[in-house]
Formats: sequence, structure tokens, C-alpha cells
Amino acid sequence: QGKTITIGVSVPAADHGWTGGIDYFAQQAVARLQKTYPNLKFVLATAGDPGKQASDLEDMVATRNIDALVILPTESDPLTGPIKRVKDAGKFVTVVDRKLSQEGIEDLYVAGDNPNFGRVAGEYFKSKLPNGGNIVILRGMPLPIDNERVDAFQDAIKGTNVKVLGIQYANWNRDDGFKVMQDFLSRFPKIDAVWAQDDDTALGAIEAIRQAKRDKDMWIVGGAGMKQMIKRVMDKDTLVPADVAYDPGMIATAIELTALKFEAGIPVQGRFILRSPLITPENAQVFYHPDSPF
Amino acid sequence: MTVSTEAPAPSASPPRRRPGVNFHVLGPLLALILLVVLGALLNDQFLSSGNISNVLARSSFIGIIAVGATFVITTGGIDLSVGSMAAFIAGSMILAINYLLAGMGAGWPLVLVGMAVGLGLGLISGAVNGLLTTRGRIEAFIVTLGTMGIFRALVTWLANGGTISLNFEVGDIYRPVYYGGVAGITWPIIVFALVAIIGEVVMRRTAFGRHCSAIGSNEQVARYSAIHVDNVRLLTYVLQGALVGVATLLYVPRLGSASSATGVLWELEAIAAVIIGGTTLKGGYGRVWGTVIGVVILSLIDNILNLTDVVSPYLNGAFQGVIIILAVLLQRSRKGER
Amino acid sequence: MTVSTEAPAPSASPPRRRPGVNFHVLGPLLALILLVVLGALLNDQFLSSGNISNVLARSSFIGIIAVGATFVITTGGIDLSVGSMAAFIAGSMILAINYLLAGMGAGWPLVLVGMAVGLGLGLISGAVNGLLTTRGRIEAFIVTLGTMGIFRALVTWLANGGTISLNFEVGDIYRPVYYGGVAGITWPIIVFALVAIIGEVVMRRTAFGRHCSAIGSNEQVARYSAIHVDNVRLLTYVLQGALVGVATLLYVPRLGSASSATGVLWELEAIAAVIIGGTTLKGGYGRVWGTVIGVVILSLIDNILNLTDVVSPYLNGAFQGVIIILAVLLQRSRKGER
Amino acid sequence: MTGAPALLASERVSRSFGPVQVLFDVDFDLVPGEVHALIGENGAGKSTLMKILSGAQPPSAGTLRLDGGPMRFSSTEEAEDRGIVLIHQELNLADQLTVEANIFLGRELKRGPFLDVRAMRREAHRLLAELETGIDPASRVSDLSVSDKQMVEIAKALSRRARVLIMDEPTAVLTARESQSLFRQIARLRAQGVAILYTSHKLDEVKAISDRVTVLRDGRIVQTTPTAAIDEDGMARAMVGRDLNDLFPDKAPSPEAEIVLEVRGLDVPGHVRGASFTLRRGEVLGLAGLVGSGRTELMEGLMGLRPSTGWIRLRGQTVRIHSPGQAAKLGLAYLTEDRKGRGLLLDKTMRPNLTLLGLDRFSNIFINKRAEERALDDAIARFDIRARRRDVRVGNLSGGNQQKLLLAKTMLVEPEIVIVDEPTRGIDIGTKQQIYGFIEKLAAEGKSVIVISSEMAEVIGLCHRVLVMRSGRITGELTGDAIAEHQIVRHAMGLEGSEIHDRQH
Ligand SMILES: Nc1ncnc2c1ncn2[C@@H]1O[C@H](COP(=O)(O)OP(=O)(O)OP(=O)(O)O)[C@@H](O)[C@H]1O
Ligand SMILES: Nc1ncnc2c1ncn2[C@@H]1O[C@H](COP(=O)(O)OP(=O)(O)OP(=O)(O)O)[C@@H](O)[C@H]1O
Ligand SMILES: [Mg+2]
Ligand SMILES: [Mg+2]
Repeated sequence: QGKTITIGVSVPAADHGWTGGIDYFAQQAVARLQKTYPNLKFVLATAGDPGKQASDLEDMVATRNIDALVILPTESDPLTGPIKRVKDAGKFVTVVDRKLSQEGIEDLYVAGDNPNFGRVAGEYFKSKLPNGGNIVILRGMPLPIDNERVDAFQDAIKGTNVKVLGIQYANWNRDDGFKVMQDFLSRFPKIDAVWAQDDDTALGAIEAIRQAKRDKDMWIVGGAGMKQMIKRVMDKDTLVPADVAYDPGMIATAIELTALKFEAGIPVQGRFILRSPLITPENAQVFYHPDSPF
Repeated sequence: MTVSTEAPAPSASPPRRRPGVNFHVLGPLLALILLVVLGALLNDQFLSSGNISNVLARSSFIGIIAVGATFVITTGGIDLSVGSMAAFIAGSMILAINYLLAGMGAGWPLVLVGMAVGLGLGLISGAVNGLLTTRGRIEAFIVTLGTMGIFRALVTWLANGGTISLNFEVGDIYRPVYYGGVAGITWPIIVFALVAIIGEVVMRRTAFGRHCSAIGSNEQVARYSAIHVDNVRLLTYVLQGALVGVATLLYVPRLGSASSATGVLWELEAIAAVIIGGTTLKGGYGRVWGTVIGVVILSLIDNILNLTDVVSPYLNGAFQGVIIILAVLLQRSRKGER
Repeated sequence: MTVSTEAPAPSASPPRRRPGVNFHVLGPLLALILLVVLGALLNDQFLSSGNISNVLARSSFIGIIAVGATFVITTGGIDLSVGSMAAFIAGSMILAINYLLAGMGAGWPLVLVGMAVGLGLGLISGAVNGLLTTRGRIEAFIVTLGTMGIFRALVTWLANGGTISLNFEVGDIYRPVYYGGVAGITWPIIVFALVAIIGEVVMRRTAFGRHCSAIGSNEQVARYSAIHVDNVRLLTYVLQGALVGVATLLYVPRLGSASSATGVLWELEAIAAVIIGGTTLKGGYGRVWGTVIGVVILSLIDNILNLTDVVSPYLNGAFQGVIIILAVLLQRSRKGER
Repeated sequence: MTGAPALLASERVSRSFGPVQVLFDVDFDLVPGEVHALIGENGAGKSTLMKILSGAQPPSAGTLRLDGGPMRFSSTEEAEDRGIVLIHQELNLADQLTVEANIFLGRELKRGPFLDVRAMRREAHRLLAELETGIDPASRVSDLSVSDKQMVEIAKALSRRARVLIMDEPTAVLTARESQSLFRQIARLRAQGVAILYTSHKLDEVKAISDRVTVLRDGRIVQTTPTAAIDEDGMARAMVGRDLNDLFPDKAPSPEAEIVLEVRGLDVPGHVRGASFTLRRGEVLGLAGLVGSGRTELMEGLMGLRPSTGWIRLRGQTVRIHSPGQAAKLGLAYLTEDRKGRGLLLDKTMRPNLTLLGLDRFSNIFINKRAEERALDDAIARFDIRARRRDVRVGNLSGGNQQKLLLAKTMLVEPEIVIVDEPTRGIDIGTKQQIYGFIEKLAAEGKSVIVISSEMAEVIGLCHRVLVMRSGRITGELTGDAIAEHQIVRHAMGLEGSEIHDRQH
């Protein structure tokens, strides 16, 4: 106590809705903790790509002399080495969301579960389309987490009559969701459901569906738990019957746990895995944060 | 659904310069026709009026921006900031509308005020780029690279890293601006066509257009010919800004939101469209109708890739690349022979 | 002819221009010094050898690439594909190493073979750009925009949409190439310095460098002066490719992986560095040392933003933008007075 | 001399650009140690023939013979390797490079893999000194005046050690003094057995330095004779196909009309100090001086093309001119001496070039293309612009026709005061006569003309009054019979006269 503790927080830049949420919750947590614990200092850096993030880590160690690092890697493989170097420099390391490619580097691991995210969505499609049906998938960006989600989803619907008509990258982006969905709607006269994997993408896709006046013919599941989408689930919108949570708030949890390690002397360690629950009208209230920008 | 038997009409046929086939002139058009044929062969929905309308409406933002870029590039400049500028304008416009909602109530007046804000911001942003380039004597590439970062940061900051969403009620009023139209043609297409036609006329038939290409061709000659080089330059950036504003007016009602992801890489797409259309990157020669074809070509590539699954989606980018190069190769092929 | 002493400047007198402070030359240097002073004021660790070494080492990739870009731009060309090319080379190199691992076993020979693959691919990729530009007579902007998409798609495809990771064992052997060094100076810095010095010498002291600026200045004159314009052009792209290869050799041991996100926007950063350094975008005049300063300036901006937490991280981009513009404004400020 | 075997010859060489044929079955030969002059009207095909002979362009038909053997150059380099060097009519230098770099471009001296800059500087310095110019080899070409650039080109050609040296109007932009030093070099080379092919529209030069003369008309050779057998009038007649008597029109008496322009104490920083002069309605005022004396800068300063300070009164009104646009509105027009860099858009056709300066005359909202076409018709007729295709890129016009187009462009705005800087540069003698008549007519109509010229005869034959500049100052004024060559030279060299600061009588 009394001694100044510096915690470095490194997160991806806000280049789409979910990372925007991450940045927001990280800043909230930092502000809150700084107020509560005057001896806590934070260094918050956002990075657009793994190279920049590795540089940020170097700067935190070389010039800011951090005591602990909370990091959500933009990508796991390239950052495993740089994070290990931070660890080797004797810092406490908390890794968020993305599993490093080498075991045992981090002290604390707080994560969502991407395969689980895909599986939950897949199971939902399976149950909602017991007799099979035609679906299209708007996937994210060509990144490992996207692969994990899509693979798990396809595993979950394997063996059913749910047929994937088309799959295209929509980059977790609204405009791309709109465009790809428009084209899918032109191409396939009968679509029963859409897995958009991300709420931003889903919002774009919904506009395309509305424009084609086919909003009565299909439903769509996004992902991550954006407030607008949860509101729709809550309101029993038939177009959006459910959502799959992937809470960007996990970054706040990670930062708080890390801070507690120093402030309360609690030996925080281990793995905190946040499952990706299915959000349905029944439980939507729990996930609804109207003040969050996400 | 009616299927038109002909290719989506390019906004203007090439001016007949001189007799004989001129590949430099016809190149982009030919590339477009080939793409249309390819699309029609691959998918029978491709020529449906719905699909054509979708593609053209989607092209309209980039298209309107690219018309502005044609002037900037013809004058020998470049504007890398347009995508970020669009995001910034969209964000500010939405915030302004949401803010004024309490006072004015949802309705067309509010939407019109929002539009005015968007246009005004476009003009101002363009003027900033233009003044820094002409009065500050900084290379346009650097100025607009800088303002690109600045606009992008501003919208991220305004959005708190998230998304700025238009109030639903206003959104419903504003929506028809993207989705509605007259005689089956939606507004974005109409506005795009108007901008393109006016742009072509300005480029080809007015002193301003002539001055642009004179400056791009040889700035000294332009100066010695009593052209106010700096003013014309400035004006191209202001025009570019205004057109980004117009594009944003059409963009906002589409999804009713703006975020830091809005408009990413639009600048590259706009510049690519301009150059595919036959305008020279170093300035001195520009043609708006070519740009329009360039924009449509770029949109069609995406569209065709979405309408088929010939290839792994991983390779989409490669196909885009190949087609862009081929489109220009076609146009240049006869040039080497001269 | 006798010349009166107060004569304004008869052609016989040597050009008055040399003595006195030349802001055009010193501008980038001055901007760099200001940034260093700012950094030192903000954080006392800024000038620590550790930090300086970090900054220089991470500048090295862009730096080495930007040296190549200096030649391309001086000749009047442009290469937008360098970032994607780096990703593609990194991916292919790692796959090659992983593939050969079974046969050759982890060890320096394997790493060297990997390096050779990287360099070779760089040369080939550069040659593709160069040939399309010179033999195909397509604008460099379009060619490299196309290959940018192609390389990016190829690496995505090679990685199956994910990440290509270097085998750990080999990674451990290879790692010192980034993190190790001699006499406290790490390899990337050494290689960067070498490339920069050789680049400066080639630009300034060889016929090739001269021919580059002659072509950029006036292609027709170069042609009349019996310069093999196409060959020189081609060579600049090959050189650019080779340097992207070299940069990748240093990049791979740093992060040990490649994905579709590798090298995104490097092209813009490299071009910005070149122009901040004082090379003209339209060609004809280039200086490698300026580029080096440009690269370091860009790296320092990021570094300084990490040194403090003055502002919202959302606004980082705005600060970068402002500083880029200021750096160039400084350099140009005296130019307008002429 | 004609008995010697030909070093370089063309046999039935033709050349067409697209559908337009510009050379017809040209048989031509050059022998060692001769100076062979090629003369002809603007657009006759002189430059084209020279380019073909030097490998810069291939012939459409016919053969070249070098040392008697048939020869096909695929590039300039090949021709240069065989000792044939061309100095292009249009300046061909890389602006951003130094003088030394340009002189050795493509032929750099090396020490190992590196450039031997010191040796090149030394050699460049030597070459330039031989030409009696003091150009610094390290200065950038973009900072040089037009004539200095030409001297650099000549130095560049001399450095190539040619067996055949082809010079396309090398003296067009040179002053008499510079031309003389060039001629000394030519004499030296001829003595060494170099074959020299040379074009000029200055027939006195042709008479003075050439051994044989070939006259080209409309792409065909009309005659080749020893120079001794033909005089200047004969040459002019052969070129133009008619008799040319008085080159200059009769000078009208010096007008006593009102002063339309009065300039006092005009400074152009770095170039001109304290220039004062007046100009009357209907007057042709000459501005003479050595190259670099600041005549161009003075007028550019007046036109708002360069920063300048001073007091200007135009038709009784004190005005400040900040920009060329404003000058144009005030009825001032300036014809630049640098037609390639500042005068014409070389990659555009004639129509947009012609109307660029006066575009507001052709447009209210839209440009009236038909009116533009009509203006082009007029200009072609009035200035006798010979282009075989209307839509030819201006860069492909012959040099003299470019100059005529530039003149037409300047006159299109119907200025009250015209400043023409080296107006007849590269123009054939027939057209020169037309242009002189034209200037005279302008004056007679009550317009005022300032003629900057390095051609003494032009200044003397045309002007009512002549100002002489030296080192950035106006040092003399000559009127009436005092306008004579030796007087002008004395003032220009600073042997006579003092600065005229305030010349109020
Ligand atoms: N941009 C420039 N920068 C530096 N010096 C210049 C520049 N332009 C011209 N000069 C120099 O200024 C002097 C004036 O040249 P200029 O040719 O304009 O004079 P002039 O009297 O008009 O001669 P002339 O028209 O006969 O060539 C020359 O010494 C020239 O080298
Ligand atoms: N590349 C080209 N394309 C089309 N026409 C050309 C080209 N080059 C020259 N010409 C035309 O060929 C004709 C002869 O031109 P050339 O330059 O040989 O004339 P010239 O005798 O040198 O005239 P000048 O005395 O004016 O320099 C002109 O009508 C010119 O317009
Ligand atoms: Mg000629
Ligand atoms: Mg002059």
C-alpha cells in the first residue's frame, strides 16, 4: 500500500462495435479504480495490429515501468512472444479473451469462449429449425477467432438438415453486413435464417432484409450482446429471436481482478472463463445496459 | 421481377472524339460490359432490376465522392481523407439531429436541418484540406493523410469508441431518402446520376473544368495564363468536401448509424475508381463518366463474388485485384502500340 | 564580362542559395529534434538506451521498406502493395520453414533457407509489380492496388483465414535475429542503418540513383539520354520487393507469425515517411536520409503517445495527424517566401 | 568537298505520323568536316529529319547509311554509340537535376561502382568554360534561364564526342555573344573532321558558318547548294517560295500620344532594382540587354507573376497588380519566353491552349466550343499556323508553330498593352515578317507593345524607342536615329549611360 502501482492495459483499437465496447469498458474500469485507489496508475494503449501492440508492450516496460499488464491480444500467436517477455521481466500478466499459443505464461486468464460462442449459436439454429432449413452465414474477419466460431457452429449443425447456402466475410461491420445480405437475398429466393455472428453485422443485414420486405420470412442471430439487439430480443422481435452474449465487459473484470491483486493482496490466479449464454426474451433483462455505448 | 435485357446503363456514352475505335476511351466501358456478361452468365438474378438497383444504390456513396475526387486528381492533387471525413460528418450529423430532436420534434424540418449540418461540415472540412494545401503549401498527400487521422479520431471520440445511432423515430422519417425514390428508381441512384451528369458537364463544358486540367497538366502554364491556381485548387477540395457531405446525406438513412468503422478505405476505392475510369493520377486529364464506370465496376466485382461461390472467400481480394488490373490493361492495351 | 558588385544575379555568378539555413533540407531534422525534446520533457525514460533501441528496432521494418519506396517514388512510381507483400512473404516463409522442418531439423541452416525463400519471394513479387507497370504499361497505382489485394488474399488463403505460426523450436533459434545484436545494438537497427546508408549512397553516388531522379523528373529526357527507362523502373520495383523481403526477415522473428492482419497500412506509413523526408511524390527528387528521419518521426509519435496519458486514446489518431502536418509545415514554411 | 564520301546519309526517307506524311523521299548526305545547314519554314520537317538521322525516331520508309553501310538505329543510345549526337530543338533537360548530372546523363563517369562526381564536375566546368559561360555545374537546371539551359544542352552534346553532331536550332534562345562562342566550337569540331548538321532561322548565321545549305519545303528537299553559291535572299526565297523584300515594315513616326503606362521604382527582389519607364499609346517600346540582365523578371514583376514593389500608373490610374489575372483584366498581356515550360500545355490540343488565357470570352456558364473552333480557325489563318491535323497535341507541333500558337493565345484577349518576350524565337523568316507586320499593325491601331528581344535587328527595325537593361537596372534609353547596334551594346555592357531612376522631363 502507498507505493504507486502502475498497470498497463493494452487493447485492440475500436475498429468495430465489439472492440469499441472493450475500449469503453476498459476506460470505465480504469476511471473507477483510479478514483477508488489513489495509488493506482494506469497506462491504456489501443493498437490496430499485432505489431503496434507489441510495440506498446515494449514501451510500457521500457518507459512506464508497469507492475502488471492486462492485455487483450489482437491476435494470440504473434503476441505470445512479446507477452512472455513482459512476464519474464517480472510483471504480473493478465490475458483477456484470447488464449496464448504457449501454456503457462499468464498469471490470470479471463476469457470468453469462442468455440462455445459458435456452438451455442449452432445449437440454437438446430433447435429452432428441427426440420432443417436454409441459412446463410455472414462471418467476421479472416482471423483465428472467426475460424473457431464458424467451425464450432458448423460442427453443431452437422448431421441436421440445416443447410448453409452461402458464407461470406462481412468483417463484423454494418455496411458489409448490409451489402452481403443484399446480395444473398438476390441470390437465394428462400432463406429461413441468418447467422450474422456479430450484432453490428446483424444490424446491417436487418436493413437489407427490411428493404427486401422479407422480414417475415426469416430470422437472424447476431452475437456479442449489443444493447439495441438485446432490446429487440427483449421486445420479442420475431426477426431477432435471440442473441449470443460475448460480453466486452470481461475486460473490466480482468482489470478489476488485477487491481485487487495489488490492492487487497488477494492472490488472484487461474482462469475465469465466461461462457457465452444464449440471450432470449426470458433472460434479456440481465444483459441490457442502456448506458453503455455498445 | 422484370429483367431488363440490357446492361445497366452507364450514365453517359463516351464522347465521340474522332472516328475509329479508341481503346483508351472505350476500355473501361468494355471492361464493364465484360463484367456484366460474366455476372449474367454466373447468376440469373444478376440482371434482375432488384439486384441492379441494389448495386447502383450502393455505388452511390463512393460514386458521388469519386466524382469529387476526379476533380481533385485532375488538378494534380489527392484527397485521402474522404472516408474518414464521411464518418465524421455522419457522426456529427446524427449527434446534431439527436440533440435537436428535443427542441424541434421529429419531422422533416429536423431532417433538413441535419442535412444542412452535413453539407456545411463537408464544405468546411474540404476547405480545411484545401487551405492547408494551397495556403500552407504542404503536399496534398500529407495534408489529407493528416486530416484522415484527425477525422477518424474525432468520430471515434464522438462515438466514445462505439456507434452513434440515429434516433429511431427520426430514422423512420429519414429512411425513404435511401430506400424510396420515384418511378422505381431510388434516390441514391437519382442523386448519383445527377451529380455525375453535372460533374461531367462541369468538367467538360465550363471554365472551371478546363482550368482544373490546365493546372494538373502544367501549373506554371496555368499561372501564366492568368488562372488563379490556388483558388481553383481550393475549390476542388471544397467541392470534394461538399460531395462527401452529399454522399453522407444518403448514407445516414441507410443504416442510421456511424462509427469508427464507417467509410474505412473509401478513399482508396474512390481513387481506384477514378483511375480505372481513365483519369491520370498525375493530373492534367480527367473524365467524370469514366469515374462512374470505374465505381460501377468496383461494385460489380463485389456483387458478382457474393452471387457465386466459385472460389474460396479467402481469395475474394485476389479476384478483385486481378479484375482491377485487367480492366485497366484492357484500356491501355492499344496505347503501347502507338 | 565584368559584373558590378551590386548586380542582382547575372548568370555568371554562382547560384546564391547555398549559404544560410535551408529549411527545406533541415525541416525534417528540426521536426525530429523537436519531437525528441518533447519526449524527453514528458518522460525521463524516453532517452534511455532501452527505449531508443526499442523505437529504432521497430522502425526498422517500415524503414527498410521506405528506403525502397524512396527509389520507387523518386522514379515517379508508387507501390501500394508493400504491406500485403510483407504479409504474404512472411506467411510463405513460415510455411516453408515449417514444411522443411521435418527434413532439415531445427537449426540455422533451416532458418537460412527460410530467409532465402523470403528474399526470393520479395524479388519475384517486386518483379511482378515492375513488369506489369513497365511492360504492361499500366499505372503503378493500379498495378500495386491490384497486387495489394492479391497478396493479402493469398496470405489469408495460405493461413486458412487464421494465423500462420512459426514452429516454436525454430522460433527460438530465429528470435535473436530481432532481439539480439552486437555491442548492445540489435540486428534490426544494424540492418536498417546499413540499408539506409547503402540506399543513400546508391541514390546519391551511383548512376542508378541519378537515372531514377532523371526519369522521375522527365521521362522523355531520360529516354533521349539513352537511359533504359523501363529497366530502371523495373529495377526500382525489384529493389522495393527485395527490401520488403529483408524487412520480413526481421519481422518474422519478432512475432513469429503472419496473418491477414500483418502489415496492414504499412504502405501508407512508408509513403508518408518518404514524403515527410522531403522526397517529392511526383518524382524527380528523392533523399534516403530524409526518409529515415521520416520513419523515425512516425515511430516517435506512437512512442510519445504511449509515454503519457494526456488524452483519450480515441484521439491518438488526431495527434498523429496534427504532428505529421506540422512536421511538413515546418519544412515548407520558408518555401513560400521565395 | 561534295566529293568526299558521305558519313551519314538518308535514301528516300519518308515519315508519317498516323495518316499525315511529313517527309517525302528525302535523299540527304553529310560529309566529314562540313557544316551543313538545313533550312525551311516552320513545320517543313527539319526537326523530324534530324530526329530520324539521329535514331530518335524511326523512318516510315527508306534507309539510313552510315559510312556507306545501311543502318537501323533502334534507340538514341545506339546512334550515340556510333557517334551521332542530336541537340533537340526543344529543351531536353531534367529540371530537378544539376547541370553536371544533366551533361553526363546516361554517360556518367564512374570510379568503381560509384559516380566520379569530382571528375564530372571538372569536365562539366571545362566544357562550359569552353563555351564561355559561367554556369555553375552544381546548380539545378530548374534555376537556370532559358539560354543557360541551351548552353547546358550544347555542353551535353559536346561531351559525347560526336562524329556527327546534329543541332536543331541551337541559337534560337542564345544571344549573339553566346552564339559566337558556339560557332567557335563548331569551327573547332569541323577542323577535327566532325560532320555538323545545323538548323537555324537566322539566315545570316547560316550564311556565315555553313559550307552547304539544304532547303526543305513541305517535307521535300528543294535544293542543296554550296553556301557560297547562295545569298540570304536566295535562301529565303527558296524556303518560302516567293520573294521576301522588306523584312520590317516602315516604322510609323514615334507617337506623341498620351502615356498609357507609367512605372516608377519597380523592384523585383533579387533581379531588378528601381526600374522606371513610360509607354505611350501606339508605341513599340524595345527592351534590350544581355541575357540575365533581368528583362524577363522586370516584366514578370509588372504582371504580378513575381513578387514586386513599385508604383504603377495605368491610363491615369494608380494600380497595384498582384496576379496575372488582375493584369489581364487591366488589359495587359504577357507572352512568355519559355513556351514549353510556361506557355503551352504540351499534352493538350490547340483549341484549349488557344483559349486558356481568354477563356471567359468563350464562356458564360458553359464554354462555347463552336466559338472556340471559330477562334482557332481565325488564329490558324491569321498567324499562319501550319498543323496538318487540327487535333494534334501541341507538343507535336513544330517549334515555330508552337510559337505562333502562343502568340495567337496572347493576342486573343485583345490587350491594350502587349508585352512580348522573344516573340520570334524559332520562327521562320517568312512568318517573322508577318509577325513584325502584325506588331506594327497593333501599334497603328493604338495598342502599345513592349518587345523584349535579344535579336538586335528586331529591336532596331521595329521599335520607336529602346530601353537597355544591365544587371537589373535600366541603364539607357535610345530614340530615333540613336537606336543602333553599337549604342545598344555600349549601354548593355555598361560602357555608357547611367541609371535612369526618375526620368521625368
Ligand atoms: N528561378 C530562378 N532562380 C534563380 N535564378 C534564376 C531563376 N530564373 C532565372 N534566374 C537567373 O536570373 C537571371 C535573369 O535571367 P533572365 O533570363 O530572366 O534574364 P533576361 O534579361 O530576361 O534574359 P533573356 O530573356 O535574354 O534570357 C539569370 O542569371 C538567371 O540565371
Ligand atoms: N510526334 C508527332 N505526331 C504528329 N505530328 C508530328 C509529330 N512530330 C512532328 N509532327 C508534325 O510534323 C511536321 C514537321 O514538324 P517538324 O518539327 O519536323 O518541323 P520543323 O521543320 O522542325 O519546324 P520548326 O522550324 O517550326 O521547328 C509538323 O507539321 C508537325 O506538326
Ligand atoms: Mg523544328
Ligand atoms: Mg528573358
